[in-house]
Amino acid sequence: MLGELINPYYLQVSSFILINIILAVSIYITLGTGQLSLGHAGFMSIGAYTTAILTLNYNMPLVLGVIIAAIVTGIVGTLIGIPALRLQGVYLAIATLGFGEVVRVLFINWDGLTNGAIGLSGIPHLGREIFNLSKSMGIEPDMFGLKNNQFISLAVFFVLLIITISVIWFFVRQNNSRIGRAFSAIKMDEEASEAMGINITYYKVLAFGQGAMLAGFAGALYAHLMAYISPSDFDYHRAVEILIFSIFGGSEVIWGSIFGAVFLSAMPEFLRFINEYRFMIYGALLVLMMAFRPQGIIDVNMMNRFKRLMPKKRGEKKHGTGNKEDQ
Amino acid sequence: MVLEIKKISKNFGGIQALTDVSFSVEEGEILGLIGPNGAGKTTMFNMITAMYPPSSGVISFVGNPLSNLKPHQITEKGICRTFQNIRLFSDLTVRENVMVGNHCRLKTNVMQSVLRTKAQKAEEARVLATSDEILEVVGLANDKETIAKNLSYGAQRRLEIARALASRPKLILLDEPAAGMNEKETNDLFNLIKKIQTLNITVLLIEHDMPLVMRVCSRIIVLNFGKKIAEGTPSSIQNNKEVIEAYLGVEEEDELA
Amino acid sequence: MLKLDNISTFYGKIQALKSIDIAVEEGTIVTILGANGAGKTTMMNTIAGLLKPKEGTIHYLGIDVTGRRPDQLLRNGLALVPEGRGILATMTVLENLEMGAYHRSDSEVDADIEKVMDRFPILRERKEQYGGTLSGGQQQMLAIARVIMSRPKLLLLDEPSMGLAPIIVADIFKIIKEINEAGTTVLLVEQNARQALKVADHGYVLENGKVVASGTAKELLQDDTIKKAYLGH
Amino acid sequence: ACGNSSTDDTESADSDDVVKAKVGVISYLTGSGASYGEAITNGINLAHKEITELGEVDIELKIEDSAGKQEEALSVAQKLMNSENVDAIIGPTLSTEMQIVGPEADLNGVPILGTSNTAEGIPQLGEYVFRNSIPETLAIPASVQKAIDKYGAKKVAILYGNDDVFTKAGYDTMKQVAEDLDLEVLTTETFQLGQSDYKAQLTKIKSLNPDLVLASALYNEGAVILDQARKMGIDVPFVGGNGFNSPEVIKIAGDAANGLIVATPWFAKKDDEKVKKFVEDYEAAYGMEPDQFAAQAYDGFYVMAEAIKNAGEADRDAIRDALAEIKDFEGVLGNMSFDEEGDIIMEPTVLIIEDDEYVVFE
Amino acid sequence: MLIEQLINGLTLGSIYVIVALGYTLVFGVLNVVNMGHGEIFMFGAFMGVVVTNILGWPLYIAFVVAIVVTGILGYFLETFALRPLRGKEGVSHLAPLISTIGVSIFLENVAHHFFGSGNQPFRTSLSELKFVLGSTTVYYVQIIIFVIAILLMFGLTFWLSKTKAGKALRASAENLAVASLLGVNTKRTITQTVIIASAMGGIAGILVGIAFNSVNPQMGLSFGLKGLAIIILGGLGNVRGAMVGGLILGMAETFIVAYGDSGYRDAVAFIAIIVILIVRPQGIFGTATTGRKG
Ligand SMILES: Nc1ncnc2c1ncn2[C@@H]1O[C@H](COP(=O)(O)OP(=O)(O)OP(=O)(O)O)[C@@H](O)[C@H]1O
Ligand SMILES: Nc1ncnc2c1ncn2[C@@H]1O[C@H](COP(=O)(O)OP(=O)(O)OP(=O)(O)O)[C@@H](O)[C@H]1O
Ligand SMILES: CC(C)C[C@H](N)C(=O)O
Ligand SMILES: [Mg+2]
Ligand SMILES: [Mg+2]
Repeated sequence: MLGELINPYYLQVSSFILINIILAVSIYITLGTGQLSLGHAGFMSIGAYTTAILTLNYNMPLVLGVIIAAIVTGIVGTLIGIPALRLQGVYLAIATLGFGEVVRVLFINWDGLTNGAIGLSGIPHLGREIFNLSKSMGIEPDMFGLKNNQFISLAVFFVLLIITISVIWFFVRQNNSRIGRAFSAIKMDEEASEAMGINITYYKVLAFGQGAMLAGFAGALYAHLMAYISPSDFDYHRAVEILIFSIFGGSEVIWGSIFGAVFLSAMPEFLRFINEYRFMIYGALLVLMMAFRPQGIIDVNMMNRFKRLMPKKRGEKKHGTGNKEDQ
Repeated sequence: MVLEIKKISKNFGGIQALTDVSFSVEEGEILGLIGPNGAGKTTMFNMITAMYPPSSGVISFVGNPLSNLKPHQITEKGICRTFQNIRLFSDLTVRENVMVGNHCRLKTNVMQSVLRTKAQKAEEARVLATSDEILEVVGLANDKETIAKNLSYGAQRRLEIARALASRPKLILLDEPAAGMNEKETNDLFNLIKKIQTLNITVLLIEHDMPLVMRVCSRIIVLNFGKKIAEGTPSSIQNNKEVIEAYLGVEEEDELA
Repeated sequence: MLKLDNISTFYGKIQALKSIDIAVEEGTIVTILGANGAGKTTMMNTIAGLLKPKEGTIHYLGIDVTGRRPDQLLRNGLALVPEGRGILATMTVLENLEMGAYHRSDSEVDADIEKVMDRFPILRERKEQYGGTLSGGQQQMLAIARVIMSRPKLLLLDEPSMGLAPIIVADIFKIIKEINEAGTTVLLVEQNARQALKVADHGYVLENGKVVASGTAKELLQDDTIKKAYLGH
Repeated sequence: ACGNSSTDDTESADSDDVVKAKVGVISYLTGSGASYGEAITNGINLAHKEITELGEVDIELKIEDSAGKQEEALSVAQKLMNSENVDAIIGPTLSTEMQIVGPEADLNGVPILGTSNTAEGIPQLGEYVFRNSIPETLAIPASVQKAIDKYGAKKVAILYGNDDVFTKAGYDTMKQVAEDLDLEVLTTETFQLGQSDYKAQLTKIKSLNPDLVLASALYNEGAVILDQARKMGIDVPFVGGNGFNSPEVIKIAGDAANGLIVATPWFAKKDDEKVKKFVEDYEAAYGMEPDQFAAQAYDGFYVMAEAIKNAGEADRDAIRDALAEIKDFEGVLGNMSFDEEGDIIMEPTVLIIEDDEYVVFE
Repeated sequence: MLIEQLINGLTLGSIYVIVALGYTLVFGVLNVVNMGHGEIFMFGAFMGVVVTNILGWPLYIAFVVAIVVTGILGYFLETFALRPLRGKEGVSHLAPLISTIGVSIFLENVAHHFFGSGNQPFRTSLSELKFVLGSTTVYYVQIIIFVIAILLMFGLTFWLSKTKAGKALRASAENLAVASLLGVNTKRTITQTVIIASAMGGIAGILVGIAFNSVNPQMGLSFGLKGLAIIILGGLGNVRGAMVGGLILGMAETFIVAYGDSGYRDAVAFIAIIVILIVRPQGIFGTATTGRKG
């Protein structure tokens, strides 16, 4: 019954969208302190390779692999974040782009560990692991009227959905606190923030590290979603793609970045019928978008208007300045 | 003594902005820092708040030297400033600006913020109350939700002061708060500074508006070409020859009128 | 020389100028007074072509110049020293002065540079320093020196005395007077109402984007309501 | 040049006794490697047209683009398997994509046939995964062996693209072969996809005077390497992997292409009726000579059609079994069979470019 | 081999220089990193292919056509991707980065569409001309490329620092409103600059075609990334920095291949910028920002 409705194709696309949402949030956090990173593909790859190597070579359970991957990437991000403090704007963007490229070249050349350009295959697949696990617990897909592949796709989707919602929840709350206020103050004027008693070193590195960690986390999930990774999965195009999610959707508010990830990951699927032109359209769309709505589709004003439309459930006000329900 | 400046010098790649300046700020007073353009007044503020390190000399706050501190640590210690060129967080609301000012008095960390612990909630409630109180003091209570950049110039200046007050300073440094204000607004500013004094906050004021300085300050330091040339009560400064020559000029009212 | 008819200017939906009418006679100094946020800067920027009015016309030297670009207006002698001075921070003092004469192609540019540096000796001293590293007051002097370099016919000054030492303020007004006497018409925005009215021939008072009073400088100086609102006592 | 237009099977027999099936194609149609996907799609379309005319089976084609990306390949595969409900899949173009799509197809029980995947371990991805492209592990030893025999080469230099799966895998084989044949490897140099300047590597190679250069490159980079090498005065023969084998090499490098040796399943000048007809029809349809990818795809589609015919019904499992049964299939590539894992069994031909033309290397 | 490698490095470096100058110029005026520059450069190279190979016309016409076409592309880029963002309130400084990335994606795919994804042959008799000096062969093309790079650098330096137009350009870079108040037609100045920068990209494109016979739609990205690294290395907006940075990078890449591990060639540029930025955050020749506080 249910089985008819559940199409692994849609679940697959949705799963990619969820991973992209996490990536978009990861860059949003970094951008939130005025730091522009083009190195998120690099962080993503560190996460992906860490868990892949751990699970493949050391038989580590998938969950543990992903957690360690996120932590490792967070540490790397923090280490990168410290020298990055000295760089502003475009300098930082290009330097982080450089970081991503260096990581990629390293993974290409570190043959013994990464298998070079050929990549790592046979990484435990999130869905198939869940499938095996539930089988061992006596749960069979056909108990729900599902085929195996439907069950697997559905399981992956739900796990990712829960993870994504938790991530969003975490950062929405963080934004609505003293931490979030410090982030936006730094984004607007670093020196003034410092003079007002904000430890900009701490907060900038925090944001950079959190962004990196999240990207690494997404990368680890990606590895277990694809079961195969290679350095070319994490190149310049990926870094740009991640950045564009956020800028296109709107980097002022977290919902903008999320929207960007959803829209831009889904769009190519809808544009399949004009195949040959879809990337041209994608490029042109970016140009137009910046010309007419440079702050991204969703901005602060739109969020405010949206909140006014829902007077009952007065949404959380940016930076937690707001109302009682929030507290 | 709240603040003690001992033999401070500052050199910017050849330009001697300050030379061996010493003075002290007494608890509870409103001390004026005046001098011609380029005399080094703003530079002095930048030294005190650790935006730049001094080339030589020592600055002590309530008896402790301030060397090797970062600007935010200075603020934590209880010194806060406003900027000559307004530097608000222009896209935040008025209230949010003030809340940011209160940042260094808050303690909650990432986990507490995300989990919304009791302590965090209480703290946030306190910030809100404090901010509203301060906005009341500076007369911006009706503009809480306005985006800072949409305020008029004079209101922005007051918001700068409010933001600095939110860090609960013992000493506040005001850099030309009256710039761009007309006489009526300047008058309001006078009242505000006096009110700050009653809150037990010491004030160090840079200002070119002489009527205001003379009225509000109990004591005045005069800089010229990076050197201290005079120190004293408003009336003694007004009659100081050197100061008149370098800075005040001769009243030309009648000539022009 | 300059005439504004029914000028309205908007920032997005916010209307900052509401049907302003103003006239400036050749050879005079006209001052605009008003509280913070009254719309003075908006008006100056509109006249200079930085902002486009939504309604109304601007006539300069008898020609309709509404909507012209600042560089076109400057070529015809209309110059503005903007609020906040507009110093080019990454160019040296000398280059700033040279930029003042950007549209000129005559041979007297160098001589003029010498002249303004005589008037503001500090600029000669700091010739090679970057504009951005000057103190606030030094920047203000540079801004005025630079606009003199453009040999304007009509000079718009937006709060030239802001942030200046009293002794310099007096100087600045003296210089304004001198520039005017040398044949330049001046439109002056000032918070320092008393001083401004002293040098001006004519004045307008703006409130909330509207002209609420106007008259000769003498009349305004004596007007009680104006005294109360802008002169403090 | 491709896209959905390919589904117009208007004149197909509408009788009930022919098997009706739907085959999905995943191809690399946009992005930097689109020319491979194009050749493949062309080959498939040509074969499809011919088979439709024959009327023995009625196959509906559904062609999708993966842009050479794993995620897109996977999404598209899911779409074909679950939304379009295809009975079998041909493609995807790259081995990296197959690494992802193969296991998923296997899980879904959809037979999948790669026509261009040359990396190791592709058919081993699952029961339902097949390929009719010869892997590098088969091609490279053949060509190196022949070159050594002919030139008596002892000292070689190796040059390979280290950031691409295909060229890296080719290199691994070359290295192995060099070891097995006791060759002295003077130097091993790498380059990256899309590089323009190979002079630094070539200058170094030249100074070492090798008897032979083993180059694992795709033709795009490979042709430029040959061009720069010859200009620089490196006149020794080059042995390439099978991605190096393309008429484009001659187009880009001109005379400089002479002396390139490749092992390939495909030889366009073969004195064979089938081959001649295919080359003729292909040129007529697409205005260029078919390369090995077109030929492999062409044969691949015939193999698929054969399997569908043999299965007798559009059933995924039946088609899989029929595919596994294929033996001694005679196509434009020659005679092929599948081994028990689903890998191809075939003798590659070794070719060399002489006078701006591929000829059999003997 | 050393001398040959030196020449290889200089040739590659000179091309990098020309590409980087295009970036620097636009950054110098607009404070924008034009991510579409690489693709404009790529179009220049394709124009060479079209003119010499497809139409069979002489090489100098290829230069003319490439300059014109890339100039026009520059004009479009300025009109559609940069101008709408300029002077608008609330536009983040990232916006032009994104819109020019949009341009680069667009152009790359247009090139795909028209020219196919593979390499196109670029064969001219010029690329065969050479002379032998001792044991080294030197191609005239290599010398020409080097000379063009030097000329462009000096031309630009002179233009920016000495001419009125150059100063106007710098003024516009810093503050559009002020520049226009000073009588600069900022729109024209900026458009001119973007066109000139793009045309320089076109020249570089043809030179790459001649030197390496390698022209494909992806070359914009690989050269573009190097160009970016160089302008960071040399200090953004700094002409001399672009020159030195470009030559250093060309040499470094060549020598890491010659005497090190060619696998790390693509990383050289970025390792260098990371190291340099940590030591000197404003690049080798960049001036520290002279912001006043307070
Ligand atoms: N970052 C800097 N680099 C170089 N010189 C500087 C810098 N900051 C200030 N100066 C110089 O130091 C001197 C003092 O500047 P400062 O801003 O302290 O003056 P001020 O007294 O505040 O003047 P004003 O009343 O005009 O604001 C000036 O000559 C100025 O040019
Ligand atoms: N960029 C802007 N966007 C939106 N509103 C603006 C903008 N600039 C000015 N305003 C608003 O327009 C009104 C007039 O501002 P304007 O700057 O012209 O005043 P002013 O008379 O020059 O004040 P001041 O004496 O403070 O310089 C004010 O209410 C101000 O808040
Ligand atoms: C199109 C080819 C270059 C694909 C390559 N043979 C691979 O297996 O990935
Ligand atoms: Mg100052
Ligand atoms: Mg104003």
